[in-house]
Amino acid sequence: MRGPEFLEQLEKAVPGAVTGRTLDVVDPWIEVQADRIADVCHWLATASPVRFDSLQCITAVDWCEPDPKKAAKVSWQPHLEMVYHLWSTPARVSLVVKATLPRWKADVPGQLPEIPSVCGVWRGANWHEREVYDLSGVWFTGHPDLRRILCPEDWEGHPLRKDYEMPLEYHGIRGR
Amino acid sequence: MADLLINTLGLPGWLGWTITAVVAAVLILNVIAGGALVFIWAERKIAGRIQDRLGPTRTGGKFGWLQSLADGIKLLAKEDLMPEGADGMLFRIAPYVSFCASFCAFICLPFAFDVVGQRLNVGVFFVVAVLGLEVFGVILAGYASASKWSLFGAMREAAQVVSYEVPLGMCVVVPVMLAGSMDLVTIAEKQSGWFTNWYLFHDPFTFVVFWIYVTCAVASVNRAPFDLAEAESELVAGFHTEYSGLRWSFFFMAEYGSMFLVSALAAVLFMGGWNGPIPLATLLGLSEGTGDTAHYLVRLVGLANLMGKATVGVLVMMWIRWTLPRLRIDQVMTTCLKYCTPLAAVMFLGAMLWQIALPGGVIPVLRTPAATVREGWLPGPGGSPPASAKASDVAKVGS
Amino acid sequence: MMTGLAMLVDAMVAAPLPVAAINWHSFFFLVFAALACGFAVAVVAADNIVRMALYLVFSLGATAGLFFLAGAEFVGAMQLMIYVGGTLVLLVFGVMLTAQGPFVSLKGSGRDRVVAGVVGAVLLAVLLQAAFSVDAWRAPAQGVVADPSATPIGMALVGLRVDEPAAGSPSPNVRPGYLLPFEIVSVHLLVVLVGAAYLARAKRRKTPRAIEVAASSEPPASRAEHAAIGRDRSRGASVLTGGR
Amino acid sequence: MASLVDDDPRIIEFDVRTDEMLVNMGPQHPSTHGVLRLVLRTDGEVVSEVEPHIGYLHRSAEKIGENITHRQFIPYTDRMDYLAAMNMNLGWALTVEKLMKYQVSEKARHLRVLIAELNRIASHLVGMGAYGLDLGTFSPFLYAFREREKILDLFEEACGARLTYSYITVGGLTADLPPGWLQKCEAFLDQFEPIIKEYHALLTTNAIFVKRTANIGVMSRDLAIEYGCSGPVLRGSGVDQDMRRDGEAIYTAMYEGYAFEVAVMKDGHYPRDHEYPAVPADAVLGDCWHRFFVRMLEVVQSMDLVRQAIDRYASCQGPLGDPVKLAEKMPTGDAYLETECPKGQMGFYIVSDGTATPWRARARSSSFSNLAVAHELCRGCLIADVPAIVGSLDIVMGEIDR
Amino acid sequence: MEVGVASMVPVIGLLTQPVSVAHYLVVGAILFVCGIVCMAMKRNALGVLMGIELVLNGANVNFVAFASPYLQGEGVRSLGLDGQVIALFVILLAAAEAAVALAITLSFYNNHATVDVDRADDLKG
Repeated sequence: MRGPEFLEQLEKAVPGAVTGRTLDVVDPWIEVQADRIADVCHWLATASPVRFDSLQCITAVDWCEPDPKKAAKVSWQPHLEMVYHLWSTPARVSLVVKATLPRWKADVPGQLPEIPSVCGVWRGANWHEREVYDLSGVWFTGHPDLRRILCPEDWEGHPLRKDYEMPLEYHGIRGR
Repeated sequence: MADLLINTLGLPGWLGWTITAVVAAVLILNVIAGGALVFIWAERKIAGRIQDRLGPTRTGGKFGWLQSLADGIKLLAKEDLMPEGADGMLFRIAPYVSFCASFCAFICLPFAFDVVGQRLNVGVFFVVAVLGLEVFGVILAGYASASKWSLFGAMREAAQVVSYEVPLGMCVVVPVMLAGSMDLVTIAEKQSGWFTNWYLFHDPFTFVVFWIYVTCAVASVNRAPFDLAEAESELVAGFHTEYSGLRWSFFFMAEYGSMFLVSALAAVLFMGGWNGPIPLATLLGLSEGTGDTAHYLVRLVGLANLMGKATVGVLVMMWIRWTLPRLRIDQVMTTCLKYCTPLAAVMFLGAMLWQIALPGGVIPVLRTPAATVREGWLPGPGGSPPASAKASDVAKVGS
Repeated sequence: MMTGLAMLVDAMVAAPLPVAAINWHSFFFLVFAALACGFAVAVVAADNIVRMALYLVFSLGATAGLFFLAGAEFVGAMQLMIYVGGTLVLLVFGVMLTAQGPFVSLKGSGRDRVVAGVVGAVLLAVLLQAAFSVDAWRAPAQGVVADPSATPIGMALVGLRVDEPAAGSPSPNVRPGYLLPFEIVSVHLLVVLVGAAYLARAKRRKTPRAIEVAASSEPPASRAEHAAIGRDRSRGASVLTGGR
Repeated sequence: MASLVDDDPRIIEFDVRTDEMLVNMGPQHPSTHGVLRLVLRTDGEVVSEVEPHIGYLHRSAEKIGENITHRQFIPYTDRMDYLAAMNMNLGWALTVEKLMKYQVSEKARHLRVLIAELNRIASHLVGMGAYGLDLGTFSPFLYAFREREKILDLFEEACGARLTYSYITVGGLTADLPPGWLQKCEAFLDQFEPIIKEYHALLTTNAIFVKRTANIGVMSRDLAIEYGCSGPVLRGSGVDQDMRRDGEAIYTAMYEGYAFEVAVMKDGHYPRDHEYPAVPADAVLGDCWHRFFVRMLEVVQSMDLVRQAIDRYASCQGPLGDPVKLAEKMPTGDAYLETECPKGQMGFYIVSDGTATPWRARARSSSFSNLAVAHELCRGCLIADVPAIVGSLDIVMGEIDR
Repeated sequence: MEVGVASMVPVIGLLTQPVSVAHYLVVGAILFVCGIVCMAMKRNALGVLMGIELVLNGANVNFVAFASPYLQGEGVRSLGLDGQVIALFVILLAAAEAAVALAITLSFYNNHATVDVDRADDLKG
C-alpha cells in the first residue's frame, strides 16, 4: 500500500498529527507535529500496513536566524527541522518524516527544544538521538540515556548549530 | 669432566667439582639465552616465510641473523617502567622466578649419554614439577602489575597450567612405566638402537600418548593456540602488559626455554633422546669407551641428535602458532578436562595392559642387543615366579 | 650481600682451615637451611597475603632442596610438585579473594604478636633442647651409603618392601609394604576431589542480575510486545501511551 | 521468565562470591579496530555489560560539509570509511546527482561499478584479515593484505592514490582508466580466485575458528532490523536486503543488467552460484560465523560483478564524460540516498539552499548503527567473545565518528 | 672486618663438619615454630592455612632426616623407607587438607565477605 491510501490510513490512525505533505520533490516527505512524532512513529513501526521496522537516520537541520543583510533573501523563519528517514524491510520502501522545532525552547537561547524520543519504537534510535542531541542540541524527552556521544562529556555548545562558535580553548588546547 | 680436571690436570677436588658445576650452569644458561636468541630470530623468519614475507633481512648482513641481538640491545637500553600502583618487590622478582624455574628444569635434562647437568633418579618428575613452577612468576607478575588485564592473564594461566599438569603427568608416566625408571638418562638409553625402539612406536597407545603429550606441552608452555595468558587481542598482553625492557625479555627467555625444554623432554621420552633413528655408532663399532676420540664423537652426535629433535619440536610449535586461531578459555579447559585427561588415562591403562601382554613392543624387528635387555620386574607373559625375580632385579637396580 | 661476601673471602684467607676442607654437602645444607628458615620467618613477618604465599613457596622449595640433600629425591620432587603446586592454588585464591579488597593486609594485634612470640620462643627452646639431647643424632654422617633410586619407594607403595627384608616373610627378602595406607590415601584424595568439585560446582541461581540478563537478551516474541518492552524502559513513556 | 532463566546456559552463578569489575577495553587496545573504547562490566571472565564509547576520531565532517561545495566534500568522504573510499565517494556523488537529477554516461556507470566492487573486495579482505587477528591468528591478515595490495596497485594506477582516492566524483569520475588497466585487473582476478580457497581453509572452515565464532553473538533478525543494521551484518542474520537490488532507482539503475544474487541464507542455504564450504553444524543464523561468511561470499560475488563490469566497460563506446563544475549550483531541496557499501548501507543526506555549498550535509554511517547493537550481543558472553563479536561487525571508526 | 673473622668461626665449623640428624632437626624445629607462630598470629584465614603448611613441613623435615641413609652416625639404625613414605603421606594429606580448608575459607567468605578469622565467632553458618 502506498501513496494517498497510506496517508489516509495514517491520518485515520493518528488524526491531526500529520500537518503537511510534500510529494512533488526528489524525496517526498510528510510533516508531523513535533510532540506527536513518537505516536506517529509507533504506528508506522507496528500497526501500519507498511511496517517501517527500521529507523535509518535522524537529522536535525538548523535553519538559523539569517544575519540582517541576507534576511531579505531567505524564505524561511528560523527553526530546527527534524528529519527521520524510515525504511521498511518487508516492503522495501522508505519514508521521510519531518517535524519542526523552535531553535530554542520558548525562544530563550540556551534552552534546548524538546521532542519526544522514538527509542521506545526502535531501540536503534538511541545512538542517533544522542548524536543529534550532541551535535545539534535537541532534547529528546523520554530518552533512556541522553548523553553526548561524539563530543567529550564536558563540551560546551552544539557544533552543528549554524551559530555555533568554536571555543577559544578546551582544557588548555587552543581552539581557534 | 670433573674427573678430567682432577686426575689429569691435578686440580684439587673441590675446585674441579666447582669448575664443573659452574661450566654446566653456564652451558645451560647459554642454551636458554642463546637458544632464545636463535629461536626468536627463527620465529621471525618462520613467521615471515609462513606469511609470505621475508622477516628480518638486514641486521647482521644476510638473513638478519643479528636481529635478536639488536632487539636484545634495544631491550637493555629501554626504560624499565613500573606502574605506580604495582607491588614493587613482587613486580621485580616475578620475571626471575619464571626464568629460574625454566632454568632449573634444564638441570637434569640429558643432552647426550652423560652430558647432563645432574643425573637424578627422579628426573622426569623433577622436570615436570619445576616446569610447573614457572606459572608462579606469571601469577606474581599478573598480581603485582596492578592492571586488570594482567590479573586476567595470570588467572587464566593459573587455571590452565594447573589443569594441564594432570594429563601431562599421565602422558609422562607412560614412558616411565615402559622404561621402569624415572631417570631420563635411563629412559633414553632404553630406546637406543633403531628408531623402532623409540617409545613413540612402541605400541599404538604410546603413539596416541605422544600426541596428547604434544597438545598438553603446547598448552603448558602457553603457546598458541593456548596462549590465553597473553592473548593480545583480548587482554592486550596479559600478564606482561606492564613489563618492558629487560624484565620483559626474561619472560621471553623463560618462554623459549620452556618451549625447548618440553620439546627436548618429548625427544627423550618418546623419540629416543640422543639416539638417532639409526644406531650409527653401533654399526660403525664406535660404542661407548672404545677410545677417547670416538667417545667424544659419539657424544657429539648424540648432542646433535637431541638438539635437532628438540629444535624440530620448537619449530613445529612456531608453525602451529602462525597457523591457528586462539581457543577461548572455556574451550581450553574443555580440551584438557574432557578430552586430554580421560584419553591420557585410557591410553595409560592401555599401554600398561599392552606391556603386560606383549612386553616387546609392536615392531620387534631391527632390535639391537642394547635394547633387548628389558627389566624383568614387571611380570611377563610366561608367568615366571615373579617374587624372587623381581627382588633380585630390583636389588641390582637399587644397589 | 657484598659485606657477607667480603667476610667470607676474609674468612677463607684468614681462617685456619683451607678452603679444601669445606664439606660441600654441609655447605649446601646450610644454604638451603638458611633459605628455608629465612623465608619461614618472612612468612610470619609479612602482612600481605600474596607475599606470604611467595615466601612460603620459597621456603617449601628450599626444604625440597634439603630433601634432595638427604637422599630423598622422590620426596623432594613430590614436595615441589604437590606442596608447592598446592600453595600455588592457595596463592590464586589469595589473589582472588583479596586482590583489590581491604584484606590484602590484615594485621594481628600487638598483644597477639607478643603472646605468639613468647610461646614460639619457648617451643623453639624445647625443640632445640630435644634435638641436641640425643648423642646419636649429633653423630656426623657417614657419607654416601647407596646410589639412591626411587624404585624401593615405588615398590613399597604397591606393597613390596625390597629394601628391608623381614624375617618371617615367605620369600626371604621381601616383606609387605604400604599398599593399604596407599589405598587409603588414594580413596581419601578421591573423596577430597569430589568434595572440592561439589563445593566449587556451578549452580544456577536466580539472582536479580541473572533475570535481568535473561530478559534483555531474550529475542522478542513479536514486534508489538517488543516495542512495549522498550517503552517501559524509557523514562518519559507518557507521550507514547496514547499511540497504543 | 523463570523457565528461561533455568534454561539459559549463559547464566551461571557460582557459589563463590565474586565482585564485578569495570574494565576499559580501548581506546588503545589491539582489537578494537581503531580508537574505540569499550567499557566492560565483568564478573571474572563473564561480561555482563558492554558499553561502547565513541568519538575519539570525530573530525566534524558534517560541519565541514556545510562550508565547502559538494565536489570539494568528496575527499572528506574518503576519510570516513577509509578502507572503502571509492564506495564512499560513490555514495556522496550519487546523492548529489540525485538532487541535481544528473545522469552520468553509460561508460562512467560501468566504470563506477567496476571500481566500487573492486574496493568492496579490498574492504572485505581487510575485514576478514582483521577478524583473524581478533581471534588470534596472524597469517590470514597478511595473506589478505597481500591481495589487497594488488587492488591498491590497480587503484594507484587509475587515480594516483592508494587509500583516499576521490576518484568517483559528482558527475562521473576524475579520469578514465589508463591503457592496459583492464588486462591487469583481469589478471589479478584470475590469480585471486583460487586464493579464496586458502582463506576458507585458514579461517572459514578451521575447527578452532568455527568454535570461536559459531553460535556466538547471535543477532536475531528483528534485533538487526530494529537497530538499523545493514550490509553483511544484516544479511548475516538472514535478512534478504541489498541496496544494489532493493535501493532507490538512481542506485539500482547503476547495476541494471548485472547478474548477481544477494549473499544471504534463504531456505536454509546460501546462493548456489559458486562453490563454497558447507555451513558448520553448530553455526546459527545471525552468529559471528554467518556474518563473516557473508563477507566471504560477497568477495566472490564482487569478483563476478567486476568481471561483468570489465566486459561492459570495454564494450562501451563514447566518452567517459566530465565531472560537474567544482561549484556547480544545486537546486533547492533535499535528497537522501543509501548505497550498499562494504560495511553496510551508507546514507548521505544533503539539504541545499540553492547554492553549490550544502546547507546541511549528513552522513548516516552503517558502522554507527552496526556498533550500536554491540551491547545487545555482548551480554553474558566471555571476554574472549568481545573481540570476536565486535570484529564480526567489521566497523571502521573513521566512518562511525566522521 | 676484624669481628668478621671471629664471627665466621662457628660457621666454618659448620662448613667443615658433615651434617648430622640434629642439623635437620634444628631446621625442622624452626619451620615448626614459625608455623605455630604464624597460625597464632595471622588473622587472615589463608595465613593460618599457610602456618599449617609450615608446621607439616617442619615435621616432614624430621621424618626425612631420620629416614636418610646419609645422615646416620655409626650404630644408629635409620628409619629407612618408612620415614620417606610417611613424609609422602604427610604431603598428600596436606594437599587434601588444604583443599578442605580452602573450601571452608570460601564458604566463610561467602557468608561473611571477609577472611578474618577473628570474626568467625557467631557459631552459625
